Amino acid sequence: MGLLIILALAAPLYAGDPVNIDPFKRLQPSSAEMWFGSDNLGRDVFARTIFGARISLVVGMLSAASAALAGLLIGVIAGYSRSFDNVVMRVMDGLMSIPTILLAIALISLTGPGIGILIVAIAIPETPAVARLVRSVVLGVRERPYVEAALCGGASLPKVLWRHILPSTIPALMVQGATVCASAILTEAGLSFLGVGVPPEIPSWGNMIASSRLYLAIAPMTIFAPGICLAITVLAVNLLGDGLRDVFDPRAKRRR
Amino acid sequence: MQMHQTARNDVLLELRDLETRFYGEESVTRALDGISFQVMKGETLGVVGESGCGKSVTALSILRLLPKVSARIVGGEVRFHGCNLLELSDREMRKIRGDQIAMIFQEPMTSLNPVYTIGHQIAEAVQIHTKASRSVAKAKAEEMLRLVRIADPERRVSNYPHEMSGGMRQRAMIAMALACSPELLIADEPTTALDVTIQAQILRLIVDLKERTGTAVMFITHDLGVVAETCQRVIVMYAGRIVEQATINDLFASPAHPYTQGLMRSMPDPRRGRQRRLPEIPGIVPSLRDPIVGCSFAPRCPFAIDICREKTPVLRDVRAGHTAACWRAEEVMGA
Amino acid sequence: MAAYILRRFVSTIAVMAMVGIFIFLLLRLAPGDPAAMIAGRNAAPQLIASIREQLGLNDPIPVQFMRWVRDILGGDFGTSIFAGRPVLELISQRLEPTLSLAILTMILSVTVGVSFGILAAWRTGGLVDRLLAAFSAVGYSVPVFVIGYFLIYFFAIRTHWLPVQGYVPFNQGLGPWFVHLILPTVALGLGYIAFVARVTRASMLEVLSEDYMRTAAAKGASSYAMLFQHALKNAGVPILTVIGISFAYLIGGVVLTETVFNLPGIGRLVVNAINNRDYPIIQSVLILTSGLYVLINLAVDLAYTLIDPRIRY
Amino acid sequence: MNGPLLKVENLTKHYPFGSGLFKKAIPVIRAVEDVSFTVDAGETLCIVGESGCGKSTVARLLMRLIEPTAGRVLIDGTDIAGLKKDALHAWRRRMQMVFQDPYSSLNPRLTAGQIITEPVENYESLSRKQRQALAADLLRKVGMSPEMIHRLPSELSGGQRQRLGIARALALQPSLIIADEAVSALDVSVQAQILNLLLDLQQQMGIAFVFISHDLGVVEHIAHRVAVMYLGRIVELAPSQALFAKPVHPYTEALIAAAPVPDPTRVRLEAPVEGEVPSPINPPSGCAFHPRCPLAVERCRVEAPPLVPMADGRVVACHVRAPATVIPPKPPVAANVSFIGT
Repeated sequence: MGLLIILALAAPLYAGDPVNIDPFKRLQPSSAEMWFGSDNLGRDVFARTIFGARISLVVGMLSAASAALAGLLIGVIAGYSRSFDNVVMRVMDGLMSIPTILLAIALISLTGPGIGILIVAIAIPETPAVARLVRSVVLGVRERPYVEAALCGGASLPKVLWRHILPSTIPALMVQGATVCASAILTEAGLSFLGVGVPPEIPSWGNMIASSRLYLAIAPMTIFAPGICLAITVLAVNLLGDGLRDVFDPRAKRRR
Repeated sequence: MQMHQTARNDVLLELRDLETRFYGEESVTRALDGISFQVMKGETLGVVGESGCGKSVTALSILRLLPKVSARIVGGEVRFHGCNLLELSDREMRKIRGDQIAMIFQEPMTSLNPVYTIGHQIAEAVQIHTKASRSVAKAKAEEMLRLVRIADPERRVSNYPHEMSGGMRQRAMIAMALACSPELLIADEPTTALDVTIQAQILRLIVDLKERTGTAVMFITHDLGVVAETCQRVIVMYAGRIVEQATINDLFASPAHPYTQGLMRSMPDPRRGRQRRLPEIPGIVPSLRDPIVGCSFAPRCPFAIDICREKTPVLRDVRAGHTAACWRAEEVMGA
Repeated sequence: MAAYILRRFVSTIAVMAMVGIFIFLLLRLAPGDPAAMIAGRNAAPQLIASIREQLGLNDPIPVQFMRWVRDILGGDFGTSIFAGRPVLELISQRLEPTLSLAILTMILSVTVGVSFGILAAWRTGGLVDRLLAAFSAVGYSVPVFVIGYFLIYFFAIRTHWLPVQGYVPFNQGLGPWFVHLILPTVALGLGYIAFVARVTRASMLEVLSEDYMRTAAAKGASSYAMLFQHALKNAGVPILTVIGISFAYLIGGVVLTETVFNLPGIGRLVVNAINNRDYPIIQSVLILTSGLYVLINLAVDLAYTLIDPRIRY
Repeated sequence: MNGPLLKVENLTKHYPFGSGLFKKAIPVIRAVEDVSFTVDAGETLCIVGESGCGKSTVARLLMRLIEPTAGRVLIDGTDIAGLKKDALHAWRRRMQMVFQDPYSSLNPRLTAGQIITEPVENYESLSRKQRQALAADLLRKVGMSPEMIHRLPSELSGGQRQRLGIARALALQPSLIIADEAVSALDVSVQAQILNLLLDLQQQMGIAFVFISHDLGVVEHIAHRVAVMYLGRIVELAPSQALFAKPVHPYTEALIAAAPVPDPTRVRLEAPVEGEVPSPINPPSGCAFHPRCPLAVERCRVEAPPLVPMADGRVVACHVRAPATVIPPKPPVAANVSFIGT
């Protein structure tokens, strides 16, 4: 995971120009000059793949962070206030009933493509899952005798929330955050693949696959290279999540 | 095994140097560290001790019901009618379980499968071990419910566990365990989760049924009061070992192991005065992860001398039918 | 029991109402004039005005909402801006490929996933378990369109075993229909199998550690009876729940799969609608899929009552 | 200070049960029904009963962890059941609670020191040094080494954890500690240690206890007075010695007879009562115990018996054993009950 981030950050240092169009070198196979060959416009697939990592990671992490934050807020309040709970969790149920990708499509189709709206569009459908999780943790913790004990000791509600309840949601939140991040990267790629994600002039894995669709038979590398990178990235994020789970909940290790 | 000599053919179950270990991430727990005892035909044997002493592990080891991943029996024998259960195949072992040796558990709320009716679950035990047809097994289930004095058994057979109270569920568990007329019933804290008045009813029931069916009962509990009311002979366990073994009257009249003595004295007893400090057993139970040198009770024992910390005492006769694993048992009995 | 069903119905309606309000507000609250957005850049003001009129955007919001709800309940999902035909008609034309794909995938992943999960739970740490862990890590991480192109490349382009893309309607023959759906189903199903298997394994493990499993063992029950009679029925409720909830996930995959394999389904309809800015179509598909999702989950909840006698109220 | 430290009058708690989707009469669980008692400074009042009798609900009501449906809770004459949050905050110091489960009642993420000083920090701010000193002092009071200050609960034994729970309750120097099954989860040898600690604390600091337990052996050992509850009501309240020597209410009698005694020579009575505790959702009419009671007469089925004071200072609710000779002019029951314990 760390390696991936470093590779992506350092992209301009070693990879070639990702947007330079060279009509004489279209759909070339791998070579020493262009490791993964070139695409239909003669652009360096390797360079584009490396640069694509930046978009994927940025979009993935930012949407995951926003979803986690929003979900935490909603979940904690819903876990503690009954009236708020009823209304907000119904809204969350409603949001969950719409497929992530369709909801993002609908949001983007209203505003037009852009990185900012993309992040929002991915974060919104991911929020309910986080909120639900946080809420269930809060509901579980608030019944624990140590929370009652804190109240007996004269602690105020905000203090109990801050000192006893919030910390216990962090492990689950981080594990869920990794899952959301993986899913956000996938959604971004899917949206770009459908042509509604990252604007086509920016190299992203989804865009690359979409623009190379027709050349699968001739130049499979144009699809496989970004595809494999995408898969490895998501795998890395997922494994990170599993790792976090093992750290926070040693009991689950046996189970998983 | 210097036990009170009994005719060999009266022995139903015999454990010899049983050793069971649990394997954790980076540690090994010696849950049972050489357990030897016998259960006679038709007797009620109590096994007492505090949490973590290995009493439940003993029961699960006998039936080989320990979790496969984390636990292993590393030594010793479990002889049932002289045949070592540890050498049986899984298939042969299944024939013993529920048929010749049955078991009931502590939690009546969670020990019954919530998605099947009581009748179905009792009938299942019958059908596993006999060629009884479905309807015969159902009739047997009803008969068993009547035996454990559940009112209205015709209706109750088709109840689900969640439709019954804790006491009734424990009765149903007993009905299930006794459905195939086992020779040995292992009862692991069967009344711990129940209220006092219900506990009294269940204890009564177990004692009555034992007398009527002649089944031997191995009664595992942490409660000396329960032992006193139900058992004929008692084994006291501490830190994975047996520390004392005696008839019920001998044990209560003159405990020969300092742990047994401490346990009895630390129980509140109005005859010794109210609102007085109770004699405590200082300290805590040793960790079973590290090998214990000498007597495992020595660090907490008021009688401990040098030999206790160096050499592990073995069970020895302190008088007929009364054994204790203590270097100074005689002094303890006099104290 | 009746009260339980009734309560579930009420909460279903509540959820649908939330979805309705949300989708409705989405269109109204989006930055910019939806009519202008729909008309596209550089559209003539008259066109925008006529779209406004057509969408009834000049009325107050509550009035618009009531009308919108009435229309939808009456089966009128509006008219496609691009094709000029009722949205419902367009959707029903595209239903068959989508449903075929979704149902086949469901069947594949539930049968394979559940059996895999049970085997893995039975022998934790065993070969099947470790294979499943590896497989599910991959299945979770490789997006359906990447798997899709891999499959196409190796099983269609290189070997010519299966058709590359396209769809043959059911009424033109079961064989061709099925052959064309094999690759899409597998592509979509891999991730889903991993998912179902993981959930099955987890809930089986949970159940296997319950006290009543020990009771069953103490009775002398065989491994088969333990696994399939005692454990599976108890593990069924969580498995069903997750399958129901993940339906939305499946539909998301369907959209992508249809694009990869060029299936003329609802997913393609949506993708074309994005390019044409045909908002009524997108909106209707949203409502219908979430409606279907809610109904499926209602059905799942009602199915619990058959599995688990404890669910009464 | 004159008068009792704690006075509970007609405390009642009903829980709504199930959802009232349609406006039918919503069924209620009558968890606690018209409970009144007093506790004097330095006294131990035990509340005994079987599961579902409402004893733990009483504890939670006293601490205002839940709101009572009706009734008053007076500390030194001030009704805290009606207090607003701010005023309650001040009164909380007077009364602290020790919980049953030494595992779940301690936040696993905080150290021993943090756990026991937290209550004080809710009232005043402490410097690092003061906090250290306070924690060390509290640990010493409950018989633990001050070196334990940085330990996490997971690094302590069950008995040590329960000592921490007691130290936390002591931090605010309360005059009353409510102990809800505080020794029930412990092994006998550890239980003796904790009981001794509680007795020592009472002797040294004059703390009063409301000790809630199902274990009659423990109750008999530490109680000055005992209240027996059945299905949400007190059926008998008496000085401990009198209660155990000669129980009056048939339920008390059954409870005492049912408790196992560690004495194999004792002759066992037949199973004392048949049947099980009925559901508090739909309790039996009249005296709630009548379906299981060997003495029940027609009147028990119809009319709930009032608590009647007896000559030896106890109150009993039983038509047969304690018939109300004079029709009581409906005084607040607590008035009859406030006597000093043995």
